[in-house]
Amino acid sequence: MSTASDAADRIERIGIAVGLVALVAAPFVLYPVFVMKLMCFALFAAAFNLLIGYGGLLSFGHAAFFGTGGYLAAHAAKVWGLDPLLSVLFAAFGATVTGLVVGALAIRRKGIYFSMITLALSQMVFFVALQAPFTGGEDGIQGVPRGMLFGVFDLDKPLMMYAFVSAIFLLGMFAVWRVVHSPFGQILTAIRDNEARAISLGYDVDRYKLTAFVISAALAGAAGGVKSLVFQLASLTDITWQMSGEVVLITLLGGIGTLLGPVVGAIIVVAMQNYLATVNFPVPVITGIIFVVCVLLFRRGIVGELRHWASRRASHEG
Amino acid sequence: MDADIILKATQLTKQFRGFYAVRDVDLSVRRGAIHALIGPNGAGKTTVFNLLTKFHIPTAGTIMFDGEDITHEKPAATARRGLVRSFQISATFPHLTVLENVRVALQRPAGLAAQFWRSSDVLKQLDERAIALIEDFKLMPWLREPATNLSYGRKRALELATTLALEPRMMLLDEPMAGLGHEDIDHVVELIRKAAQGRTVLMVEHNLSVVSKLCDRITVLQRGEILAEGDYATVSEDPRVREAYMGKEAA
Amino acid sequence: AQVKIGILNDQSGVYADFGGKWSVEAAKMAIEDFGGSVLNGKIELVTADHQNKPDVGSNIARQWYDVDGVDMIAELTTSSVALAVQELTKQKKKINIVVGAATSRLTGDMCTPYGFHWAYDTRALAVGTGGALTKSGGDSWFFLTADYAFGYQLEEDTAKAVKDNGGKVLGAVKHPLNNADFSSFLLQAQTSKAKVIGLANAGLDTTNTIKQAADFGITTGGQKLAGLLTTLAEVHGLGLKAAQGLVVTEGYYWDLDDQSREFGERFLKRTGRMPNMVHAGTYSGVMHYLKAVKAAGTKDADAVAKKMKETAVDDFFGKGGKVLANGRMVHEMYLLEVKTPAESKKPWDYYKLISKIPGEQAFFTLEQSGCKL
Amino acid sequence: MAEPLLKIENLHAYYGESHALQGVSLEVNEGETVTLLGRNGAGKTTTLRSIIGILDDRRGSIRFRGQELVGLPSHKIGRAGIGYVPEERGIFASLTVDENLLLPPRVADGGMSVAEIFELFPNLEERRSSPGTKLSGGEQQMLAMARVLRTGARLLLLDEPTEGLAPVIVQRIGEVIAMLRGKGFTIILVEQNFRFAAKLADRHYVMEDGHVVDTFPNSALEEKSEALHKFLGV
Amino acid sequence: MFGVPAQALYGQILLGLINGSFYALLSLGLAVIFGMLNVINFAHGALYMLGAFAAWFALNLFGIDYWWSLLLAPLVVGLVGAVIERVFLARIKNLDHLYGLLLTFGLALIIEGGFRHVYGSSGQAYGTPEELRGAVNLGFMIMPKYRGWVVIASLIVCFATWFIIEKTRLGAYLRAATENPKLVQAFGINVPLMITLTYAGGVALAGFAGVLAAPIYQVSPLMGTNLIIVVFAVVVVGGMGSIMGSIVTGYMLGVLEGLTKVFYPQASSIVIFVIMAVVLLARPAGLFGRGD
Ligand SMILES: Nc1ncnc2c1ncn2[C@@H]1O[C@H](COP(=O)(O)OP(=O)(O)OP(=O)(O)O)[C@@H](O)[C@H]1O
Ligand SMILES: Nc1ncnc2c1ncn2[C@@H]1O[C@H](COP(=O)(O)OP(=O)(O)OP(=O)(O)O)[C@@H](O)[C@H]1O
Ligand SMILES: [Mg+2]
Ligand SMILES: [Mg+2]
Repeated sequence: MSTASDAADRIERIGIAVGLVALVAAPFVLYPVFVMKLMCFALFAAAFNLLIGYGGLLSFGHAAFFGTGGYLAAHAAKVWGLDPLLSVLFAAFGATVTGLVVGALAIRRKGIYFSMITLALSQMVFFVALQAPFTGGEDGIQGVPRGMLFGVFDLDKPLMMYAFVSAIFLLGMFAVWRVVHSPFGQILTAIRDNEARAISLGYDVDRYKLTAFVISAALAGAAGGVKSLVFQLASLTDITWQMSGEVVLITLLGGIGTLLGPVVGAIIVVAMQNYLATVNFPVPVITGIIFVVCVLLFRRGIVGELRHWASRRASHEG
Repeated sequence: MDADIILKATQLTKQFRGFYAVRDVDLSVRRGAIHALIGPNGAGKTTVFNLLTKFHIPTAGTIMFDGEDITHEKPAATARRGLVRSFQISATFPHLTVLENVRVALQRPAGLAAQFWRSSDVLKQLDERAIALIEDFKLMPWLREPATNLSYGRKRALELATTLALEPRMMLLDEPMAGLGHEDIDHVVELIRKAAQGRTVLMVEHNLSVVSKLCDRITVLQRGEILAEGDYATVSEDPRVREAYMGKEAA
Repeated sequence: AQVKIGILNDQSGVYADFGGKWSVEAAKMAIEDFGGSVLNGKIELVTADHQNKPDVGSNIARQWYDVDGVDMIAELTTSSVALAVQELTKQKKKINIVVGAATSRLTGDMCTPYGFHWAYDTRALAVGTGGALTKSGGDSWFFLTADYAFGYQLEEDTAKAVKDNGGKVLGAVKHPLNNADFSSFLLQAQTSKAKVIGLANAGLDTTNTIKQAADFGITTGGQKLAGLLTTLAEVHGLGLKAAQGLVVTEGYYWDLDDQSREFGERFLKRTGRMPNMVHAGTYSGVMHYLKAVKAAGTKDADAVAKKMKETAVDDFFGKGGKVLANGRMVHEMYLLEVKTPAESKKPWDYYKLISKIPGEQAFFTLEQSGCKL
Repeated sequence: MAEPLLKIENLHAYYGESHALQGVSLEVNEGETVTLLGRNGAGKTTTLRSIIGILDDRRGSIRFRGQELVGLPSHKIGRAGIGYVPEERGIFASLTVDENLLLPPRVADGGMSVAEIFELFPNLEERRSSPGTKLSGGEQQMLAMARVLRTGARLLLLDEPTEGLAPVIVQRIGEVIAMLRGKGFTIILVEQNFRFAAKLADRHYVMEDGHVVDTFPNSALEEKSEALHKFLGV
Repeated sequence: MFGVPAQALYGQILLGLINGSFYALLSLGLAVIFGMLNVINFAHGALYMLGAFAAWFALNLFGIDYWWSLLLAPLVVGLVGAVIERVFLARIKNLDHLYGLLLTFGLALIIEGGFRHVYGSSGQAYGTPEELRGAVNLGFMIMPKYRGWVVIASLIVCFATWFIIEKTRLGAYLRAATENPKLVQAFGINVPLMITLTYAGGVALAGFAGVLAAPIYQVSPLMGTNLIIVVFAVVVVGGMGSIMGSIVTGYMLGVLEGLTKVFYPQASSIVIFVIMAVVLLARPAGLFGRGD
C-alpha cells in the first residue's frame, strides 16, 4: 500500500537530483543573478509552504517577513558594514521577532480569519517600512555592498556570490525538509487535521503553531536578506501585500505541501515576470489567469500533479 | 482527602446564557474504578466531560485531580496530567494514516513531539507499540490507509486505540460504543476492561448492557443534577431512574 | 555597428499614463526622425515593463546589457528602479537617461558618470511651482504631503523655495500613501486660509485630491491648488471641470510655440493623445544620445557621455538646454495653470502659461547638487 | 403487481476512487418498513446517500414512483417526497432549534405540525431558541427526526436514528416509527441495534461489502438467525 | 479637545461618516458572501471599480444618467458576479475556502489589470449629478450635497440587506447552506441557484458603492485595490459573517479614521489595523462575531 506514496517520493527525489545538477551548471548557462533571484524566491516560498502545506495556515502577509529581512540585511551591510553572512543572520533574526509578534496575534484565529489577520498586520509592517527613516521611503536602500564573506571571499565576484547564495538556499531548503520530516512536523500535520483532538491528547497547539510560524518567518527573512544582497538594494515592493500574493502564487503553482513545489513555482513565476516584461501584455492579467487556472484545473500544482500521477500509476500496477 | 479518590468535582456548575446545563454536581471517582455517567439525552453528561477536561470553564465549583486543584488549568495541561478524553462525535486525524494516528498519541509521552530538528525516523521506535494497539482493534488491514477512508465504526475503534495509546491515568470515554457494530461491541468491552487495569475510567454510555457488564459504579444525571448514584443493581432498581432514563423495559 | 536602445518603465501600473507605452512611441519617433540608423548600423529599440519593481528592472537591464547588447536605457519612471538601474549602468559602462523618475539624488549623491537625468526633478518642481507661484502672488502655503520620503522631499524643497521668495508656510498635513478620501485634509487646508495648497503627492493620490477639492469649493473659494507632480496626462484624466485653476510645473507643453506644437501634433496623430513632459523628454533624450553617438563616432560609453555633456541640447524640449557634468540636463521649465472649461478652445487646450523659469534657476548647480564626480 | 415505490437496480456508487456500492438492487413497496443490516462499512449509509443524491457519483437505476433519480439534482429528489435523516445528524450550528426545524420546505401535504412535533419531543420545545449544535447529542438526533416529519415526505430514509440515545428515547423513537408505519409512511431504516429493528420492520436486507447478500421477511427471522449470526455477529 | 475647535471636529466626524458609508456597503457585501459562500471575495474591490466604470460607460457611451446607473450598474455587476459564480466559484465550492480566496484574487488581478491596460491608471472623470451639485454651508463646514446623499443611500441599502438576511426565511436557508450545502439541497432547496444569487447580490452591493463613489473619486482601475484591504479589516473587526457587525463597524471605523486624520493624520490608514489587532486580542471573534 505504501508503494503509491513511495513512487511519488521517488519522483521528487529524482527532481532533487536534477535540481542539484542544474544548480551547479546554471551559472555557466544562465544569468547568475537570475538564478540567484530564483533561489531567493524559492526559499521564500518554501518557508511559506511550511506553514500552509504542513500547518494548514495560509498567511497572506508573508511579505512582511521577506521585506523586513531585506531591509535589515541591507541596512546591516550598508550602514554597519557587517559581514554578509551576519547581515543575513541579522535579517533572519529580525524576521523572527516580527514573526513572533504577528504570529502570536494571528494564531488566535483559524482558517480564513488567520489569513486576514496576517494580511492586516503585514500592512502595518508595510507602513512602518514606508515611514521609518532608515528605509529610504520609495527610493529604498540603494547601493548595498555585497561585502567580503568572512573578510576573505569577495562576493562582488559573481561566482562567489552565487556560491554564497546557493549555500544559504540549500541550507534553508534542508531546514524546511527537516522540519517537515520531524516529530514536530508530524504533530503539526495532526493539528491541522483536527485541532480539538490534538488538544485532548495533551498538545499545546498554540505553541506548535507559533513555532511553525516563527520558523517560517525566519526563513522568509533570510530569503529577503539574501535577495537584498544579490540586488544590492532593498525596496518597498518586497513588503507589499502584492508580494504576499506572489508567494502564494509560486507555491500554489508549484504544489502546496510538496518539497520541490516552491522551487518549480519560483522558476516559472520569475521567468515569466522577466519574459512578460518585454511583451506588450499586462503582467497582472497573466498572473491572474495562472491563479485561476491553477485553482480550477490543477490544484495540486505542478509537482503535486506529478506526484499524484506517479502514485496512481504505482497503485494501478501494484 | 480520601487518597482513594482520583477525581473529585465539588459543586460543579455550568451555565449557558442563563441555562444550567450542569448544576451543583458533586462527583467522586475512585482510583481504579470503571465509573459510568448515565442519564437522558441533554442531562449534561458531555458537559461534565467538557468541564473535567477543561474544554469548558466551569461557572462555579472546583475540580481536584489526584489531590491537585485543576479547575483553572488549560486543557492540554490537564491532558498531560493523564486525564484524557475521547469525543462523542468521532475524532481522528483524517489525513493521517491509522498508524500515524496512533503514533501521534504516543509521541508526546515519548518526548518526540517538539523536536523540529530531528528526523522523523526516530518515530519508528514507536511503531511496535502502535501496531500492537492497532491489532487489538482489528485495524491492521488499514494500517497505512488515511483515517478518512474508514467507516464510521472503524473510526471509533481507531479513536479508542489512540486514547489508549496515551496510557492515561484516567480515561474519559464519551459513548465509546456509539456507532460500533454489534459484532464489535463485546470485543471493545473486553478492550476497555483490559485497558482499565491499573487506571481509572469514567464513561458515558447509553448501552445499558455494556454499563452493567463493565461498570462498578454509576452516577445518574438528570437535567444537570445528580439523580442517583450506586452500583448497577441499586441504580436500575430506582424508580426515578427507570422513569427518567431506562423506560419501561429496562434490563 | 548597431545601436540598441531600451525603454524600461512602468507599463501596467500607476505610472502607465505618466510614461508607459507612450514613452515607447516617443522613442520610436526619435529614432525615425534621426533616420533609423547611425554609425552605418540600424538603430534598434527594445522595451520592457519593470512593474515598478527594482529587482525586475535591474534584472531586465542586466540582461539587456549582457546578452542583448543594449547600449542605452531610457525613461525609468519610479525612483527606486531608476536608482538601481543607474547603479548597474555604471558597473556595465553603458548609458542611462532617466526621464520619468523624480528624485534629485540621481544627479546628487547617487550620481554616476554615465547617468543622465532629463525632464525634471524634485528640485525643479519645487522651484517652479513653489518659487514662481510665490512670486506671482501666491505667498502663503499649506501642504498636503504624501507620507513617505518622496513627499517629504518635495514638501521640504518647495517650502524652501516659497520662503526664499518671501512667502510663508502656514502648515502641512501628512496623508498616508494611497489614500482615497482627502476631504478631511482638504478641510484642514481650507481652514488654514492659505492662498496656495501644495500637493506634495503623486499618481492617483493627486488626482483624487484635485477632484475632491472641487467638491469642497476650494478653487472657487479663491484658493489655488498646486500639483507639484502633475502633468498633462493627469489633467486629461481629470477633465477641466475638476482640474481648472490647478497650477503645475512642466518641462514641456505642446502649445507653447511652433516647435512644441509640431512635435505635439505628430505625437497626437500616432497615439491619439498629446505628450506630457515625460514623453517629450524621452524623445529629446534619445535624440540627444543618437546625435552624440554620431558625433563621437563610437558607442563607447565614455566617449558618448563626454559628447552628450559637451553638446548643447536646445531642441523643442530643452530650450537653452545643456548637460552638467553630473548628468543633469538643465533647461527651461514652465509654470502653467489649467484653463477653465470656458477658456479651453479645442481638444487638449488645457494650460495657460504663467511664467517661464530659466534652467539655471530651476535646477541645482553642480556644486549644489552634492554630486562627487 | 404494481411497481414498487422505490426500485433500485444494479446501483454502483463511488467515493472518488473507491467503489463503495457494487451493484446493489432492492425494492421497497409503498407502506413498507425495511431495514438495511450489515457490518460497519458494508455500504448502508452509502445506499441512502445515493438515493437522496448527496452522493452523486453513482450509476445504475433508482426509480421512485416511476421517476428515475439517477442524474437528477438532489433538490429535485427531496422535492419528490423523500425525507432523509443523516447518520451524522446534520444539525446546523448557525440556526436555532426552531430554524433548524422549519428549514426543510414542505414537499407534500400531511406533514406534522410544529405543535405535534413538540409533543413528541418535549426536550426540543424547551431549547427552541438555542443554536442547533448546542443541543446534546441525543437532542440533536431528535431534532433531525423531527425536521423531516414536518415536510410531509412519504418515504423516509433513517440512518441509525437511535445511535447515542437514552433507552427511554429509543423507545420513544420506536413508537414514532411504529406510528409512522401505521400512518402508511414508507421507511428505510439503517440500524445497528438489531433488536430494535426487528420489532419495527416488515422486511430486512443484509448488506456486505457493497452488495446485498440476502433479504427476508421479518417472519423468517427465526430461521435466518443462523445466517445472520454469520453476517452480523448477532 | 486637543486644541482642535469643536466645529472642526463635527466636520471631521461627518466626513468620517461618509467614508464609513463606503466601508459599510463594501464590508456588508463581503460579509454576505463570506457568511453564505464561505468565500473571501478578493475580487470585491475590482467589482466595486467595475460598478464605477459601468456608470462611466453608461454615461459616455449611452448617455444614461446617474440615477439610472445607480439602478443598472449594480445589476450589471451582479450579472458579472453571477457569471463568475457559475463559471468559477461553483466548481470549487466543496474545497477549502483557501481556494476561493485564491481564485477571486486571480480574478481581481485579471479585471484590474485588464482595465488598467485599456484605460490607464490616472482614471476617468465622472461628474456629480445635476440635482446634487453644490454644497450647503452647515456653519461648521461646507458640506457638498452629494456627500449627504451618499450617507442616506448607503444607510437605506445596508438596512434593507440586513433585513432580508436576518429576518426572512431566505436568510436561514443561506446560513444553513453555508454549513452543509448538500444536506440543504437534499431537503429540496435549489442551493446552487441560491448561492449564485447571493454572490450576485453581494457584488451588486459593491457595484452600488462603486456608482456612489464615481462622482467623488476618480473612476480608476486602481480605486478598489487598496480599499479592499481596509474593508477586510473592517469585516474582521465586525466579526466575519456578521451582517449587523459589518454595517455598524463600517460606519464606526469610518468615523474613527476621520478623527485620526485630524489628530495624527499619518496613522489614519493604519488606525483600522491597530483597532483590529486590539479587538482581536480582547474579542477574538470580532465585535459582533458568533465565535469560530
Ligand atoms: N455550548 C453550549 N451552549 C448552550 N447550551 C449547551 C451547550 N453545550 C450543551 N448545552 C446544553 O446543555 C445540556 C446538556 O448537554 P450535554 O451535551 O452535556 O448532554 P448529554 O448528557 O451529553 O446528552 P447526550 O446523551 O444526548 O449526549 C443540553 O440541553 C444542551 O443543549
Ligand atoms: N466519505 C467517504 N470517502 C471515502 N470512502 C468512504 C466515505 N464514506 C464511506 N466510505 C467507504 O465506503 C464504504 C461503505 O461505507 P458506509 O458508510 O456506507 O458503511 P455503513 O454500512 O454505513 O457503515 P457504518 O455502520 O459504520 O455506518 C466503506 O468501505 C467506507 O470506508
Ligand atoms: Mg453527550
Ligand atoms: Mg453508516
